[in-house]
Amino acid sequence: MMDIVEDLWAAYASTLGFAMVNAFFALATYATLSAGILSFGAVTFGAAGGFLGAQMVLHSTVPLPLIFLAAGLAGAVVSLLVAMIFLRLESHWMALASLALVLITRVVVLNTPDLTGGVNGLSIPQPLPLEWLAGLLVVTVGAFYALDRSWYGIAARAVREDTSVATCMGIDPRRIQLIAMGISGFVGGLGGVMMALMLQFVSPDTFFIHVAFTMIAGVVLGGSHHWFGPVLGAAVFTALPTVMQAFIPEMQDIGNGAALLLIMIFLPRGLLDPRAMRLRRARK
Amino acid sequence: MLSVTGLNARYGAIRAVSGIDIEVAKGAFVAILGANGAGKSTTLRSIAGIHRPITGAIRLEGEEIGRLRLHQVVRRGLAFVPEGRMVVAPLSVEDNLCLSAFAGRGNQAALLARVYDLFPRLAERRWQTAGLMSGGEQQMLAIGRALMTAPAMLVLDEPSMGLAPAIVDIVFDAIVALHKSGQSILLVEQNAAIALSVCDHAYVMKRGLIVASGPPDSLRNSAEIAEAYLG
Amino acid sequence: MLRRTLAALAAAALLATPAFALDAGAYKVGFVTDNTGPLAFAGMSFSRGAELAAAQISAGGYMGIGTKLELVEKEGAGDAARSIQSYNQLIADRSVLATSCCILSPIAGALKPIALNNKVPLVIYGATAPGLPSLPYVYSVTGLPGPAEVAMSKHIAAQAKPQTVAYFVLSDNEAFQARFKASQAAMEAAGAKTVGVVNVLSADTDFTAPATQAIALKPDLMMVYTTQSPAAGIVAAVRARGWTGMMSANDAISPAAVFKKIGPPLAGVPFPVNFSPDASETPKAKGFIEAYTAKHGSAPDLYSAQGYTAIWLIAQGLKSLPGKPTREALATALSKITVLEHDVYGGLPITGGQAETRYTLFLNWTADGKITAWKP
Amino acid sequence: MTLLALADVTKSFGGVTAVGGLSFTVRPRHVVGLMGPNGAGKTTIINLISGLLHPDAGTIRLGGQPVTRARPHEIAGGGLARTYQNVRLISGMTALEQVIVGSYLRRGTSLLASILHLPAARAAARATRADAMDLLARVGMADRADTLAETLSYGEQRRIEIARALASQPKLLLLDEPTAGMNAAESAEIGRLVHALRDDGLTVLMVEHNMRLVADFCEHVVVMNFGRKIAEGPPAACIADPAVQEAYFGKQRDAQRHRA
Amino acid sequence: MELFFAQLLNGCALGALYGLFGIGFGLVFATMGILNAAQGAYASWAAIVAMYAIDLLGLPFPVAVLVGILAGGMVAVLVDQIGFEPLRRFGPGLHQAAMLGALITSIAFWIMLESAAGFATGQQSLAFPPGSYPAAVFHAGPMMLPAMQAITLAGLVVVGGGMHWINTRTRFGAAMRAVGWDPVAAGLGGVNARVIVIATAFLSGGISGFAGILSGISTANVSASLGQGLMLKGFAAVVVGGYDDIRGTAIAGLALGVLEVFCAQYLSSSWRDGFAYALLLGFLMLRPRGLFGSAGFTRA
Repeated sequence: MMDIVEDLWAAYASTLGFAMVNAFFALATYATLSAGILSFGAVTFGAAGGFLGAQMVLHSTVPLPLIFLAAGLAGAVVSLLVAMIFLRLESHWMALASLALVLITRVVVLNTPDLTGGVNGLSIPQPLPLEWLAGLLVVTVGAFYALDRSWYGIAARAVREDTSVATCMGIDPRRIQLIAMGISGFVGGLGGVMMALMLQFVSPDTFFIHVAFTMIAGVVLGGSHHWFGPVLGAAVFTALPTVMQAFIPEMQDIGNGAALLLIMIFLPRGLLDPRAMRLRRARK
Repeated sequence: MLSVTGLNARYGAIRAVSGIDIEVAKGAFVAILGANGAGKSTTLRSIAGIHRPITGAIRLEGEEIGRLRLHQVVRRGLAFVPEGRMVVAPLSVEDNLCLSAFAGRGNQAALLARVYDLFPRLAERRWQTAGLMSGGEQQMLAIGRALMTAPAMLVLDEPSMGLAPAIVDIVFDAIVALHKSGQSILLVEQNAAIALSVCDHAYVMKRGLIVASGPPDSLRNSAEIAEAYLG
Repeated sequence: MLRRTLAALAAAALLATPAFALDAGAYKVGFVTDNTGPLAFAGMSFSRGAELAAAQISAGGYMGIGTKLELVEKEGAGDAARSIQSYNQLIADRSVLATSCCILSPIAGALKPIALNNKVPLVIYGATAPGLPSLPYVYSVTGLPGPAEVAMSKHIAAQAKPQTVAYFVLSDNEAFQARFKASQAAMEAAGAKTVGVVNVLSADTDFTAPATQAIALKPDLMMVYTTQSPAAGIVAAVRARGWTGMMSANDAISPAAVFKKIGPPLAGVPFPVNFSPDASETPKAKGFIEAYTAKHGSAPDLYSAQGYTAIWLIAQGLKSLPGKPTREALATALSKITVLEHDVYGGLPITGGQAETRYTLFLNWTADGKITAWKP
Repeated sequence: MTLLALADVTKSFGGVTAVGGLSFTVRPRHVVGLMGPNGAGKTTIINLISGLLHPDAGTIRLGGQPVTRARPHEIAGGGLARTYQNVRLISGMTALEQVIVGSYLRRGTSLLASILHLPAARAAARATRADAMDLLARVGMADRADTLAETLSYGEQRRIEIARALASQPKLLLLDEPTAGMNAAESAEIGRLVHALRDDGLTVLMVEHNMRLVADFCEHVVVMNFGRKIAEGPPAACIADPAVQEAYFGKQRDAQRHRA
Repeated sequence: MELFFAQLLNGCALGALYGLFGIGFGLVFATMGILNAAQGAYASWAAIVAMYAIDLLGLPFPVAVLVGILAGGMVAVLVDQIGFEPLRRFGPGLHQAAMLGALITSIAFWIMLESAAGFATGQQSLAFPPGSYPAAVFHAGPMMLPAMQAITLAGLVVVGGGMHWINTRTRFGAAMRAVGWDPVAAGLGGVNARVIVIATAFLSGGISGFAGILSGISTANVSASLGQGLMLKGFAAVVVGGYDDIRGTAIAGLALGVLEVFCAQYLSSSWRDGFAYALLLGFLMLRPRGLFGSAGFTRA
């Protein structure tokens, strides 16, 4: 019996690990989305955190918690810089600009081999204890829960749903979105270093468009209106290929795409939707 | 020509129109009057096929159009001039007018000549971008666009709204001229005096119901109208 | 006659001394495939080669009477995270005794520590970064980049005596950078000057401009150091612009699919290769080519040969073990192998876990799609 | 002493002049009505005052401070709150949360405290909640606090919107057609609420269509048509003004022209 | 100097592909406000179908190209009707919820179409059979112009000019712009918005598909990932050129191609894409309406 549990753990611990890492990225995307910004920037913030974290592991003896903090801060600094330039763009232009930023990030990473290892990337001989990852994710999710209930969470929802009404309530949308970007940067930076340690390796491909699309898809799938939605979505999106592999190994990508499509069409607000829950309650 | 029976329309939980009947004979000029929020616009939008779903029957020349969508209604000969004009701002005046070729009704060249004849102002500004024109010109364009579909039934929603008196005169002169040439017209207008001075039958709406109807003279100084407007 | 007698004797010996033979049963080998994703074009060849090896090993009872080798495949899709997950699932199955993986060096680098931590033998079939093998657990059956290129460079320099050389190099790929540098050194040592290096990127598809750039350098020879698609595209683009001078490439253009795609422009472009269905002549290579063609309907390429070799290496290790072996025992057995018994190269030597490329063939396509030995 | 002053305010859209050279003032602790037929430019005025639009010419002062170019949240910070002609509640929020949005300006705790869920933040959140409940009670909606606002009736939504506007403790409240779509009893209730608020010291500028309600609710009226002021003064006098009658019912003379 | 002009021509031919693809991409973005991540897959599929039309069915080259374009258009209509139509209930224009929804469904289709294209090509990079397409080279003194480059440039001129003409001079073009502006306003003229949307999707897929076919031939690369490269650069061309202006997209595409080739020739090939995307970002920041973007109207 214990053997079975151990085997299952051995087989799926890394899937769980990646689900948790992806949850960081999804939360980073949720942070901006919940303030009305569609941004792929978390990829860039992840790159900042991931490469900085990798370099710190390789070239210093700083303990892991401080490395996490540094990676988060690196992501936040980059995101605030980006926010100061990008936030004056209208929402859809902001999305495009952040996409361009992801493309540029890759070129920069490729061409600064001293910092990033260039095309070869960096190998990191430092495994990530899963309990660290889980602990940090719990703390982060807790912070998102607390924020969701706070004045900030409510103001962000107002900005997202109706910016004009929010601003007439005295909410400065730019300020709220700046905070959102800062949080996104910090959490994205954390996700970056987690991804680096989980892979024990970072390269330009670690932080590229596919990550951007998976995390947006994860958020939308899980529910972009609920603090736990991104975690759920990331888990589903990480597990889906593994599950699909068991049934239709050749078709797993097509299966993933179809699952995403069906959810968008039939559950456009995602698996967890507080509005739908309240509507159900109202009907009772 | 147009007959509406038992029309109900709602927005979510809010009931905007409750079981009204309206009849427009061929060549008639019928007006619907009422204060803001009485349900006039919703009635027209339901007839034109913009507001869906609805219950009740809407017949145009005997044919049921209550389930059709806007472009289908237009193609069957009911043209709608909406509140707020809804011209296609980035297109030129002439492109706006020529869009109506898609309705496939009548000779476009002849219709275009007729519209320019009716509104010489539009002919002067035919290459002007519609969104840069004044409110009055946009109103003329919206009416012109409706006429380009050679409508059997012309439905106008608040054509005087937001226009200066001189412009209102030009617009209403054109509407009256259309009526004289035999056009069937259904008009929603908040400006009761103007509407009553041009129509030959009027309905008064309040809170989604028809509270009075009859020829204009019978309504002009009626208590119902004062009540409908004053609340 | 003598051989048959010896075989019978050997079989009798195996039966007589069961303590030294592998128990009957199926032995599982985990195999991370890249059958989808950006590397699928090669990944499918690797896994088909491996599947053939497993089938032959099981059918022939190579590891002992009643033994079978079962390949357990999981998809990695050329993606590091997916590969790690698949790999972990493979080694979580305790009946999996050995594993094989990886076309890309970074992914191999990511799986290697997992293999070491879990004490699972890992045979890398495609990745070529130096330093990957680690005894007794990690092995590579693919030759390191450099030696083949150096050999070809010397060969060309001696035969064609070019005075000037222009190089096409994949600037975002370390392995091809290494191949280029080794080759350039060899050419310069032989007196051929470098007149220019044209850099291209892995994702590039349009090579008209790089071709124009290289032709303008007016070299005696163009050497192409890129992966398959760019290499094919570069040769096609250079020839399409009317340049008829000499070009060389690498083994990536050896698969028949590349000739089907590019056609006659490939004719006369030499490449070094250690396996080619048209030129490899050892009996085992011929048997492999025949069986592969029968099974998959097309001739194998160098990738299928590598996948094939990886599984045979594992089988050879298993064969030398008695009873019910453990992963550790298999690792130890593998570390003792110095020459492969069954491969298409004619007995590949393995040193420190790394196979060495020998018997390099210098081949080229002919205008009608045959592969022949290259002559200037 | 004036709380709000508009001087020569002009605003055009494309070629259409929505407001032309409009001036009026609002004194503290008054209920002022802004009347006019459809399309007269009333809502444009509300949007100009609340900062959603900026005038092409003219100045707007709130409490003596020029706010002509200020952004809406700055104006809200200066003590202004508003409601909308077509109720604009925030989708997905309960009635209580709608009101909490309104109390943003009085949040009284830092972001970090909120992230860390510190006692101070929790206390502030509790206080905000209690205040919001009080406001809901004031508009008679206390029992619907946890209901999704968009499932409520139109009249109930309007009341929540008013509570939301009050939550920022404004000096000036702009009500854009607060009784639209309401029946007589509901309208009267809004009237009583407006008067009670005025008695508590609030100033109200309300756009109203309905002449009778204006006469009942307001102490002072500004009547607009075609973006211009056509009358100003006590409600009864304004409604009797021929220019106002004409704006609402149309010109008899013009009508005769069409008859002819 | 000779090299300069040769590379200029190469850059233009490459840029013509970007421009052509971008015209298809921009058509949907301008009229329906959809950022379509699946657009690249239309190019891949059109090229694959055209190639098999020659390889397996033995159709003559021009017919095969038409078949490929048709396939691109049909895939686009399929994606639009399954993936985007259900989202149009959010209302017209660039509403954020609708835009996000359409982006996600287009990502889903991107994954599916690219994966299916992988099966269709046996995960290989294939090519049009040698000799199946015009391979002549025109010489003018030291300059040379391969037939496919000439066809590509001509394709951009014809398609770009044609689309500009359709857009500005025909009733169909007016209807496309009207539906993009407000389907109800268009419906008032009797325009069936759904038909126009389908036709626009078809045109968009067909044009991007045409770019995919040309690209597949001139780079000797027909694979599932063919569309991806076109997609990123075509998207840049749309933004730089001004998304509602076809001439802008064409010129920006050409400029990007030339920039890319010159960067590689004279500066550094590894920073090449960086320049292109930095240009894109610069335009987003400084001229979000692009080179030729009109002052325009914003939807209420």
